[in-house]
Order: sequence, then structure tokens, then C-alpha cells
Amino acid sequence: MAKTYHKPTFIERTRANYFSTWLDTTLTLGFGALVLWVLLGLFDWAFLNAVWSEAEREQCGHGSGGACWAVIDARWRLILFGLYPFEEQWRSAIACIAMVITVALSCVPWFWSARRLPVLWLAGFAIFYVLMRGGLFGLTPVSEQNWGGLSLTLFIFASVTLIGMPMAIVFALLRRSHLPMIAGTMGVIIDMIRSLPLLSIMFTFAIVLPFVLPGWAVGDKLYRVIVGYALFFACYQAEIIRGGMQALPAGQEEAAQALGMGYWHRIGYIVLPQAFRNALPPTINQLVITFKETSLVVIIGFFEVLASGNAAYGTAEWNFAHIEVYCFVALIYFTFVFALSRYGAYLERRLAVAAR
Amino acid sequence: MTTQTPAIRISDMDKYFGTFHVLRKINLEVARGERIVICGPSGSGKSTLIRCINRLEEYEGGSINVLGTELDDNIDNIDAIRRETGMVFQHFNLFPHMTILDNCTLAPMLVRKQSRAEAEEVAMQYLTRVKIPEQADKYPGQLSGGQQQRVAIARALCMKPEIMLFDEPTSALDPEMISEVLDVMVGLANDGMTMICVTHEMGFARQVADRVIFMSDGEIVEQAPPTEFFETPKHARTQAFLGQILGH
Amino acid sequence: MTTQTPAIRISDMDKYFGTFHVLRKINLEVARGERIVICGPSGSGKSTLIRCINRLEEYEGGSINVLGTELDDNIDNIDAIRRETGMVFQHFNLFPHMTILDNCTLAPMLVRKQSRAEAEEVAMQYLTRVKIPEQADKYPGQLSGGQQQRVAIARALCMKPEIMLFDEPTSALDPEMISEVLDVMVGLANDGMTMICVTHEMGFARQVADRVIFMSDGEIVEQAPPTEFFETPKHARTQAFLGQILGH
Amino acid sequence: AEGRLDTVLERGKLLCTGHNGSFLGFAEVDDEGNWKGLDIDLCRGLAASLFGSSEGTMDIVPISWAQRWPALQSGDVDVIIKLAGWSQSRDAELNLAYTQPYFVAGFHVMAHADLGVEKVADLDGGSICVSAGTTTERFLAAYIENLGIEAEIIVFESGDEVRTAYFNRRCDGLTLLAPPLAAARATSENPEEHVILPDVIALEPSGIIVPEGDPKWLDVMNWMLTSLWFAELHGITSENVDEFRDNPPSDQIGKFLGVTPGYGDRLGLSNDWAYNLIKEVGNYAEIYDRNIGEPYALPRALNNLYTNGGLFYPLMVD
Amino acid sequence: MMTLLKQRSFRDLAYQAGFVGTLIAMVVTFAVTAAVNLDAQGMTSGFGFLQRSTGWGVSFSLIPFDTSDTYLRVIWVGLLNSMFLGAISLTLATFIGVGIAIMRVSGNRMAGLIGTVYVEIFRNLPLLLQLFFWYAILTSLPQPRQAIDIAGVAFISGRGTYLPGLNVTGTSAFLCAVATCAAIALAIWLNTARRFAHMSTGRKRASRQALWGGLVLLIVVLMLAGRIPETPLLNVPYLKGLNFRDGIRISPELLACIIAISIYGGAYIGEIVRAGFNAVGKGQSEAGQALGLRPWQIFSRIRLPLAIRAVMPTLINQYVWLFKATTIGIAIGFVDFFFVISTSINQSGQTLELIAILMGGFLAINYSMAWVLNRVNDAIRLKGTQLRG
Ligand SMILES: Nc1ncnc2c1ncn2[C@@H]1O[C@H](COP(=O)(O)OP(=O)(O)OP(=O)(O)O)[C@@H](O)[C@H]1O
Ligand SMILES: Nc1ncnc2c1ncn2[C@@H]1O[C@H](COP(=O)(O)OP(=O)(O)OP(=O)(O)O)[C@@H](O)[C@H]1O
Ligand SMILES: [Mg+2]
Ligand SMILES: [Mg+2]
Repeated sequence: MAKTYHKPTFIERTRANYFSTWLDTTLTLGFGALVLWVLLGLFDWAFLNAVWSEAEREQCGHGSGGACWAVIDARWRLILFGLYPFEEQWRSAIACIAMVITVALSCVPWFWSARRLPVLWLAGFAIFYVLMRGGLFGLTPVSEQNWGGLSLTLFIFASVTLIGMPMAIVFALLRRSHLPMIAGTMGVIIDMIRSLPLLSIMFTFAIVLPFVLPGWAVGDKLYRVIVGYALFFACYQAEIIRGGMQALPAGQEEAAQALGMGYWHRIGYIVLPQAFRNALPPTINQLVITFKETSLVVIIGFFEVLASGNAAYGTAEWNFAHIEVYCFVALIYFTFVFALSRYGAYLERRLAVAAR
Repeated sequence: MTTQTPAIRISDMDKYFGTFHVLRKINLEVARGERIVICGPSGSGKSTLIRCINRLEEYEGGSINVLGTELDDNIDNIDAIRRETGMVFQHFNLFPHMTILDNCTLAPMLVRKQSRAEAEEVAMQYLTRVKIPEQADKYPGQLSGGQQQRVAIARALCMKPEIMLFDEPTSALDPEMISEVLDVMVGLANDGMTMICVTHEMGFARQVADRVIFMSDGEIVEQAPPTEFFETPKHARTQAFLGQILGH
Repeated sequence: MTTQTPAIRISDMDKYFGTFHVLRKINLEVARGERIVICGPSGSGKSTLIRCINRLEEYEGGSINVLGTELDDNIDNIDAIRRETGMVFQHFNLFPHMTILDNCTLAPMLVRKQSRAEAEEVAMQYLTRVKIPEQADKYPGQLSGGQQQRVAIARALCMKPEIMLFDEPTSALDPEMISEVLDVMVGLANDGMTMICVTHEMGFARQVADRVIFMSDGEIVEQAPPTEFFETPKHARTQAFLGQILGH
Repeated sequence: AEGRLDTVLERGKLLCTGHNGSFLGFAEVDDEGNWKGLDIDLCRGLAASLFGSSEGTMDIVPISWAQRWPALQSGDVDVIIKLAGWSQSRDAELNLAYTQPYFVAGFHVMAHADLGVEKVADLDGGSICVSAGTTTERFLAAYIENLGIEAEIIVFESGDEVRTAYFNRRCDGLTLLAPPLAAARATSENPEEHVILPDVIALEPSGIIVPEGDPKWLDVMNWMLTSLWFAELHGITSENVDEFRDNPPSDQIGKFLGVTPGYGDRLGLSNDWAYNLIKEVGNYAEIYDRNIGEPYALPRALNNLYTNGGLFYPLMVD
Repeated sequence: MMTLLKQRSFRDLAYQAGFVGTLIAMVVTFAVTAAVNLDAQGMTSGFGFLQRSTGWGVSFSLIPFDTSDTYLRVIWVGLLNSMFLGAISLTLATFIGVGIAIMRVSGNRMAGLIGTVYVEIFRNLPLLLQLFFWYAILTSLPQPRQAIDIAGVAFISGRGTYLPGLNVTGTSAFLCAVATCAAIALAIWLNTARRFAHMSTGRKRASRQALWGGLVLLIVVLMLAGRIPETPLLNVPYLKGLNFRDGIRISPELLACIIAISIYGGAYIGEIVRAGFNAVGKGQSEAGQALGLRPWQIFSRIRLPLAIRAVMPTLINQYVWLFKATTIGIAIGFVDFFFVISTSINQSGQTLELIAILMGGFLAINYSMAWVLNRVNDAIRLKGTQLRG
């Protein structure tokens, strides 16, 4: 049986990929049918039979079988901005956009240098803080207690990552230190903190810490919680980074030593860049988790997106529409997290090509 | 550091891996500008010996003096010695996340505090010398084995070390590439650099070495100039080894 | 499978990586018990060719027949051929999570349905033959490169294949070890096993091979018995290659 | 240590409790992100009493149920006005001080009409959903035990999930405080399909909470509540309070509204604090109607003045 | 002095002393400040309330519990429930995760696509929302009176799934479970341990038969010994009043938690295991192919064991985190550890003490889980360093 070579056409490839055996065909058809069914049902509910405007509230929920987006129409500002003063919400919106742009820009490889990235983040945070907090340039001051909604979520996520990442690096370095006391103690600390529920850590930092810290070190509740969350994040991320370092051949550090490079030069230029490369997929996992778990700050009374969603249907007129609000909030989370995970997939492919 | 002191003086050095005695009472003196080839069977401690010289391994007894500086616990001494010794690893150990040029300029910029322009100029000069200037902007993963090997040599040279340590610099190459790499090393040797090279390329030893050292089971069994070493080996172990290398 | 059919018959075989044409119209017939050495510059397709023989790579044109069985899309045929061909990889590919002994007994137990006792007996026999019976309970990571190489050979032999494929089986060894490994292979060759070996050890080629094949750019440029091949190479490319190997 | 009253006056701002999300009728957020509700109105009233107006003198700190006691002790809030029931363990063990109750609510059970149940005892073998966070589940457990029936009690963290579970028929009965229960029925698709059973599982009297050992601060709370009821009793509303002040019908009312000094001095407040209070939030009836009565159509029942058959009465204003 | 500072050994000592010293100093400062502050607030802390009766009940418990039992016991109930839920969900999540990872690396486009869609959906939507979704589906099953009836002995309804059970005491049921686990472990040991490698096939079969036979016998004895007197042995659920009585009941809350956590966890574990498969070079599987092993044999003997080893530390991270996801049960009223703590806080008001207990509980469970898994990791770690490619 001699074979001759020719380039497969699109149809041939599709057939080979999706319909080559009866199992494949069943799988393809079954999955396709399932997806179609779900999508159609969703479409029916979310679009065809839905009520869109606040004015038509009366039509909601009376046998139409559709979604009542009227609640979003009426309450979207509450969901997106929480308790931020109504007339000042434009500030929150701009701050939000500034934060998104900062995060997006730091995904661009051009910014990945020891000088550009800190400048970018410093600028991003400065803009965010001045806009949100006010008190400068004639902006009315708004206390942290009243920050809320999406901008709070983004702020917490960004600060936790920003504080937590260097902490994670330090933790990872300490844990693999050649000094047994330091490595051992750090190991116990990391294992302990990551064993605890995030919720209890936030609770401790928000409620218990004021009793434990000397007065000058207490600070605002929001920042305490961020520090606590960052600590928690750092413990998980430290293990991930340590994993990435372990995968690095010993020869890399030795080569740097042989060139006369000092400890921090070796870590900064040789070990860390490669460790992060190795640890990319779990790091993305961790960031996804971190973003979603910002919603736990609701337990200590912050109006991030989920909490302001709760408040949005928590009145007499919208009380029935909590499914719609949940869907809207989920969509917000999904948008960010999905972008993050696709970006991770892109990075993975990019680095795989560069690696060899 | 006066020119009077020998480049390397190792006396009664002992090294253990756990309870395993890898190097036993090593005594070795290398004069400035001398070219040494070390050979010996696998596992005899050749790599470990040259790794001790720039303190990639700690040793347990005796002393090592490099360029007049005692290699002890003192951190400054270790740094000083590493700055002056270059090393080319058996497995290259290039930094895969940097371009060839960055690989070569990193240490001069960080350690020698050279400006980027200066470092790049020196790097290009050495890359030209090993005949791969056109690869400067590629990444190590994009080069063939022989090219990577030459980058490793150029990288070590960019630090302008007084001593170069080579660990089997041709072990992973195919026959056509071996000769290219050896050519570069012969060039260096002719410039008068102090050089210690672990290799089994006996042609190279004959041609370049001032002295050949044969190690076995962690001891220096025999050392002699190449002609003497190859033609009238004294020790039975050396004779057996040479017999097998030259025989097949 | 009658003894009349050749061990391997490759006709007009074409192989692509994407659009890159690696192997071009390869024609090769290997008789039972014949010993073939393949050599050629890096990247010429030597590894790819022998990987096609036990279907680790698919090919796009022509046909391959091993021991009378056509190597087509039929899964049963592929299995049958793989059972009868052993392969020693350039990078060993030992199973790092199993002891040396388990590495050797796994396939005989699962594929040949031997009992553990039986499989272990055979394995110990081959490990003794490659002179590492005392390493049986260690893990691959605990052995030196040469020892790993020999385990890889023993593992392939434990399946008692009719055809053995070797891919640069001495690439990572020091001179003393090279000769040990080659001795084992000479032993096998004398037992009458069909053997295809990619190597640059010309001594081995001279001593053992029935035929030497020179590949370049995906084509078989020249094939001839060793004396003829080394003394009167016909093709210019072969002459250049031999010149450099034997020259340095 | 100086009392909380001085601390608050010095700070110029009152820190009062909100909710993490919403608690129907008592702490809700309107479309513009402003707090409203009965508890919130009491906070505003308190701020007005202290500072003359609640504008800029009050921060609502959203906190969860679990957080409320430590938040009070750590100073995150000055006072807890969060519909918290007065129980002995809280009062005695947690170092809390309660004012007289400002809201008394019964727990009722709502059931699906098609089950044909008429009282809680008919739910034998069924399941009853309650929401966590109050003392409900304990009272329900005790009530069921007393009836000698067997019922599965399922506790949910949030109010909307408990409602969803009930409407999905995960439970036969739904136990809530009367106001949210009425709200749940009223906003359901078919209110007639649900009956609120007459049994009162328990009565929970809720008061304002301050730390123990600060009698002056506690006094302010108690007298604020009295002022609200006093105003209602005498027909003083936020609309007509100015008229009352201009022409106080009695000496008592004159003193109450600060026309003649005394009503504030004794507490360490300005003398017209009650005027400010009423001006800002109105009397108790106004507060109730605005937040509970109108939106949820819940009759005042026990939460009425004694003159109308309710439980509330002002202390003696003199 | 200068030279002393330059000595590596001296520096090492100084660093360690400094690090540990700072930590101790911090802890001491915290403790002192806390004592002063709490004293100033007049806050008494104490665990006396643990001995008081709760006055509220729980809807799901592995050990007997009623409203007159103490806080201590209810916390124990919660802890047991959490471990129960965690054990089941983590096991299922592992299977799902490995399955998804296999689909994604199988090379079959359709399977890969399904796997990707699965991960992107279930990893990226909040767990809470997924939990609500599954709970809504489970509770919208028919009412008990219209329950799906399986042969008259098992029933599926919106109130739970009812299976026939045996009227035996909890203790003997527990002992049976322990015995079964032990027997399975023994069987695995028998199959894999070196010391039995040279046992003849016949003797192996005999010992295997003895093992399972003994187990069956032991279970029968345990059941009979633990029988609750004056009840029929078989305990069939039956409809009475508004619901079923007797039998083994799996409540929709438990089931929804199990489904949600395993599906959600499966997405994360799937990603990690996939990374593991990618980390294993294809050389090993090619070697397996060249030896004539079947695809399934290559997968189970070579690829999976290597992949798991490559990601073990990350996997431990994930397990620890996933176990904490059980706290989500509170949203739909599953009585887990967090639930009882939260309720106790509301009921007793002993917030700080209860939070401390919460942290202690999770610390104990997760730390021991991580510890055990780390030991496993050490035990199976690849030996030696001289590995290539
Ligand atoms: N980290 C280590 N731990 C324990 N033993 C080691 C270690 N590194 C090397 N060895 C052992 O020390 C001995 C000397 O090793 P070394 O690498 O110096 O040999 P070598 O002469 O360079 O051999 P080769 O020619 O194979 O490179 C060997 O027997 C080796 O097994
Ligand atoms: N998976 C692959 N995809 C694309 N190209 C490949 C792949 N594998 C090999 N090649 C290319 O195919 C050519 C032949 O490779 P092969 O490994 O057969 O060379 P070789 O003759 O064995 O060389 P060496 O002596 O270096 O082992 C090379 O140019 C190589 O770059
Ligand atoms: Mg070596
Ligand atoms: Mg090859």
C-alpha cells in the first residue's frame, strides 16, 4: 500500500479531527447538541423574553419566562459604584478605567522592565487614589469606607497582587534558604497561613488586629484587609514560585556565580525570570482565584461588586430579581477572569515558542 | 596580586560528598600563563576539582590560593576570585531567557560596572573571535550545539578573566563541530591565558598543553608534559587508560 | 513471517515535518542478520529514519515493510512490529520513577505476559551482560551517564527483539565507557541479530558493519561495505565529511 | 477613660452601623447609593440629635452580623442599631448594654397553601427554612420541640437564598421575622398561594446597643427613642415641628423642643436636640410608615404606642 | 571585628538569629498589646461557653445531636461534616480533574475542545453561583409525594435522595467502613510491594481470596453485633406526612455541595495535571511505544505517574485551598464547620474565641493534609539528580 502525499483540505481536516471514528462523531454531535440546547435556552431567557427597561418593571416575572433586566437598568450604578457618592461617581468610573488600563498595559511586554513597571503602577495607583479619595484639586474627599463596586474590587485585586508578589518572592527565597532555621521557620509560617480560610484571615486583620497592634500601626480597615489578603496570597504564590525555581537546573545559578555575580543579581536576572516562566499556569490559576475571592470582603462590610449586587435587589421593588443581579455580577467577574485566563494561555504559547 | 605568585596553588585539599571522599589530598600548582589538561575516567573527580577552584563546591581540608588570594570563608575573597576566573561548563548553562548578546554583556555590566555600549563592544569582539557575530540577537535555544558552546566561551571571556576553566568543552558535539571549538581554544592558548581544561581530546592536549594531569579515584595519579605523558606514562593506571583511548 | 522476507524493506518513503521535507524517496533493504551503520552530518535525518521504522513517526509517502508486515495505519500491524523491534534512544529515555530492574521487566511482563520471576531472571542476565548487575535496585537518576546508556540497551534486549535500532548509543560517554558499550554491541552482532546503528564511531563501523550508509539532507547519498566506504568514497559530500571526521 | 459621647462630639462624626448588602426595611440602599431604612433613620436621628443635622456628621459603616460586637468594642462603630434582639447571654456575657426595645417583631411561619396546613403543628415531618443571623433558629427549634413534632430545619446564610429555597419548594415552611416575611409574600408571583400561619414562634424585642459601663451614652439612646414616641404621642411631626416650636402648646413641649432650656443640658447635648431630631427624621410613626408600613404593607401591631394597643411608651419628659 | 563580619559561618548564624528573633519579638509585642487593649475594653475572653447547650439543632450530622447538646459538640459535628464533604469532593474533583487533563492532552480535537470549554466555564464562574445553580436543579426535582420511585425502596425527590439502609448502630457502620478501607489498602500493598513480588501466582490468588472473604465475614459479624434491637434489619424509606421516613437520606444541600465543589475543583486540578503532562518529555512515552506497550499501559504506568510527580507541590496547594471551599456550604444551609462557627458566633456572640476555633480547626485539618501529602511527595520523588532531557 503505497501512499502519496498531499496537503489536507479544510473539510478533510475537520473530518479527521472531529468525525474520524464513530466515537468522535458521537462526541461531536452530542456536545454540539448540548451546547446548542444550552445556548438556545439562555438566549430565550436572556434576550427573547426579557424585560429591558425600568419603566416596564410591571411586566417582570408574570409568566413571561424571561429575564428582568429592568433591575439592572434601575440599579446598575449601585452595582458598579457601590456607596460612592452619587454625584461623584464619574470619578469612580475614571479610576476604574485607569486601573484597567494599568493592568492591561502591564500585560504588554514593552513594560516588563525593572524601571517601567514600577513607574506604570505608581502612576496608576496615584491616579486611582487621588480620584477616589479626593481632597486634592478641589475634589471632595470620600473616605475608603464609601468606596465600592467594581473600582473597589479592582483596587483590592491590584494592590493584593502588587504587595503580595514581592512578598511571595521573599517568602520563596527564605524558604529555600540554605540556613536551616530560616527555611524551617518560613516553611511552617507558609504552611500555616495557607491552611487558614481567607475569610478568617480577613476577619482577623479587620477586626482583631486593632486590639493587637499598637495604636500608630492600626491604619484604615481597608488597608489592613488588603495587607492580610496580600499575606495570604503571598503564601500560596511563594509555593508556586518555589516550584518554578526547583524546576530550574542548578547550572543556571552556578553559571552566574562563576561569572562573579552577587546574590541579588543572580536572583533578579537569572533565577526569577526563569522561575516565573516555569510557574506561569499555576500563577494564572492563583490570580483567577485571587480576583474572585475579593468578593469575601463583603464579610467585613465592604461594598465590592457582589455586596452591592446584594444591595441592588435588597429593596421592596426589586426583591424578586436576584437571579438577574447575580447573572450580571457573574458576567462582570467572568469578563475579567476570562480575559486573565486567555492572556495566560497566550503567554504560555508565547513563552513556549521562545523557550525553544 | 603580584605576578610572582602562581595563578593557582592547591595544597592537601580534601573534599567529601557526605561520607564519600571525592578528592584526596590534592596538590597542584599552576603558574601564570600555564595551560593544563586534566583527563581521567568518569567519576574520578575532574569536574569537582575545577569547581572547587572557583568555589562552586566547598572543600573540607587543605587550602586553595588563587592569584595570591586565599580561598577561605571570607565572602570578599570568594567574590574577588570569581571575578578573575572564567568557567565554561560541560552543559554550557547559557541563560535561555536572554539573547546571546545579553548573555555576554550581563556580567560585565553588573560586576565590572561597564556601560552598555562598552560591554557590547567587547562582547561583539569576542563573538567575532569565536566566529558567530551574526547570531548576537538570537536566543540560545535557536543555536546549534556547537554555536552554544562557543557562546559559553565568549561569555566567560567577556569578563576578561585571568584564569579560564573548561569542563569537557566538546563533550556534546558532533565530529564536525568539535574541531571548530578546539580551534578557538588554541587561539586563546596562544594569547597566553592561564587555562585548565578537562578534556579527552588527546589531539588538543598534545598540541596545546604545557602539562597533562591524570586523575583517578579522586587522586592525581600522574602529571607530566604531553610528550612524556603520552609516550612514557609511568603509572599502570595511566597506561591502561591511554591504552583504551588510543586503542579503539 | 517467513525467513525468506527481508527484515526491513523501505521503498520510496517520504517524510515531512509540516512543509519541511525531511526524508526524500528513501529506498533501503536490510536482510535478516545484517548489520547496518548510518552516519551523516547533524540534521540529515538519521534519527528520523530509524524512528519511522518502528512508527514513532508517521510517514507521508511510499511504504515500509518490517519482517513481512506492512507498516500502515493498521494498529495491529504497528503493535506487532513494535513488539519485534527494540530501540535504544539517543537520550536513553529511561523511566525515572522505576528502578533499573523495573525498567527492564515492565515491558516483558505487560507485553510478553511473562511472570515477574521469569522477567527478572532475563533482566538480570542482560544487566550482567552490560556489566551493571549491582545497580539493579537503583533509580536511573542515581547512575552515571554511561551506566544509564547500558541500562537502555539492556531494557531493549529484554524484549528479545528480532531487530535492534540504535541511535548514537555512545554519544554521551567517556572514552573508557565507549569501548565497553561497543563491546556489548559487537557481542550482539555476533549472535546474528539484525541491527541498525546510527553512530560516528568509525572504528565500530569498520569492525562490525556489513554496510555503511551515508545520509545528507534527507537522502541516502552513498551505501557501501565499510572498507569500500572508508577507502574509496564515491560522492563528494561523503569525502568532505570523512575528511573532517578522520582529520582532527 | 472619657465616655463615648465626648469622643463622638469631639470627632464631629457619628459612626453608625449599616449592613453588608441589604436588610429589607431596616437597611437598604436606594438607586443613588444612599442608605435608607428604619435602622438607618435612627442613625440619622442620632446624628441630628448630637450635631444638629446628619448632613456630613454621620458615617454608615457597613458591617456583617458576625462583625457587630467586635466592631463596637474596637471602636469601628459607636453604636449598634441593627435590629439585634435582647437576650440574656448577650446582655450579661458580652458586656453590652441595651436600650429599651424600639422594634418588637414576631417570628411567623409561611407555608404553601396547597399543603393545607393551618398551624405549625401541621408541618409535622416537613421541612422549615430559616435564615441565619438572628436568634430565629433557636426559637424555632424550641417551638417545634414543644409541639412534639418532627421537622427538618434548614438554615441559610442569606435572606434571598432562604426565600428561593422556599419558593422552589425545598421547604414546606419559611420562618422569618414578620416584616421580611410579609415582603416575601407580597413580592411573590402569586401571594394567594402562600399562607402566613398565625403561630408566633417567638417575640424578639430589639434595642439599640452600646458598650457596657457608659451610662451617659446609653442615656442619649434611651432619650432619643423616648423623644420619637413623645413626638408621636403629641402629634409633632417633621412637618409641623416648626409650628410647635414657635407656639409650644404646653410648657413640657416647649422644653422638649428646646424653647426653654433643660432637656439637652442634662444629657450633655444642645437644648434643641429633640427639635433637630424630629426635624430630620420625624416621629416614630413617620419613620415606621416610611420604611416598613408603606413599602411592605405591614401593620404596626405591637410596634404601636400603648395608646393604640401597642407596646411603646415614652419615658417622662420633664 | 571586620573580618568576623565577613566570615560566612558567622553571618549565617547572625542572619538566623536575627530572623527568628524578629519573629519572636513581633509575636510578643502582639500578645502584650492585645492583653493591654482587651483589658482596657473590659473584654473577657474565655471558652466557658463551649460547655453550654446550644438550643438549636442541625439538619445534617454524622453523630447524634440534639438541641440540648453543647457548643463543643456542635463544633465537632461541623468539623466531621466538613471532613466528610471534603473527603468526598476532593476525591471526585481529583478524578474529574485527571479526566479533563487527559481529554485536553489526548490529541483528540473534540475531547480537547470539551475540556477547554469545561475549564473556562467552571474555573471562571464564581463557585457560589455554581452552587446555587446545582442546588436549584436538585430542589426542583419532584416533591416527595410525586417522588421518582425506584423499585419501591429508593426514592429521588426535591427533598433528597432516599436509599434503603440497615438498622445498625453508627459505631458498627463506622467500623465496617474502616475495615473496608484497610482491606483495600492491604490489597494494593499485596499487589505492589516488593516483598511479595516473588510469591507464586497461586499463593497470591489464595491470599487475595482470604483477604476479601475475611472482610465479608467481618462485616457480617459487625452488622449483626451492632443491630438495633426490635427493628427489621433492612430499613426501607417510606412516605409519611410531608416527607419520607427512615432509610439513608442524602440531602440536596450535601449533594449540591459535593457536585459544585468537585466540578469546580476538577477544573483547577485539571489545569494543574495538564501542566504536569506537558512537563513530562515525550521521550518516556516513545520509549514505552518502542517497547510495544499499549496506549493505556503507557498512560497508567508512565505518563500519569510522572505527571503527578511533576506537579505534586502545586497539587498540594490546590487541595489545601479546595478543602477550604467547603465553607461555601453555608450559603445553602449545609451544616459544615464554618456554618456552625458562624451560627455559634451569632448565638453566643463569642466572636473572637470562635474565630480562633475556626482557624484552629482548619489549621489542624489542612496542615495535617499538607503534611501527609508532602511526605507522599517525598516518598515518590524521583531519585537522584543525574537525569537528562
Ligand atoms: N552532588 C553529589 N553528591 C554525591 N556524589 C557526587 C555529587 N557530584 C558528584 N558526585 C560523585 O563524585 C564523583 C566525582 O564526580 P565528578 O563529576 O567530579 O566526576 P568527573 O571526573 O567529572 O566525571 P565525568 O568525566 O563523568 O564528568 C563521582 O563518583 C560522582 O558520582
Ligand atoms: N519534530 C520536528 N519538527 C520539525 N522539524 C524537525 C522535527 N524533528 C526533527 N526535525 C528536523 O528534521 C531534520 C532531521 O532531524 P534528525 O533528528 O533526524 O537529524 P539527525 O540526522 O538525527 O541529526 P543528529 O546527528 O543531530 O541527531 C533536522 O533538520 C531537524 O531540525
Ligand atoms: Mg565531569
Ligand atoms: Mg539524531
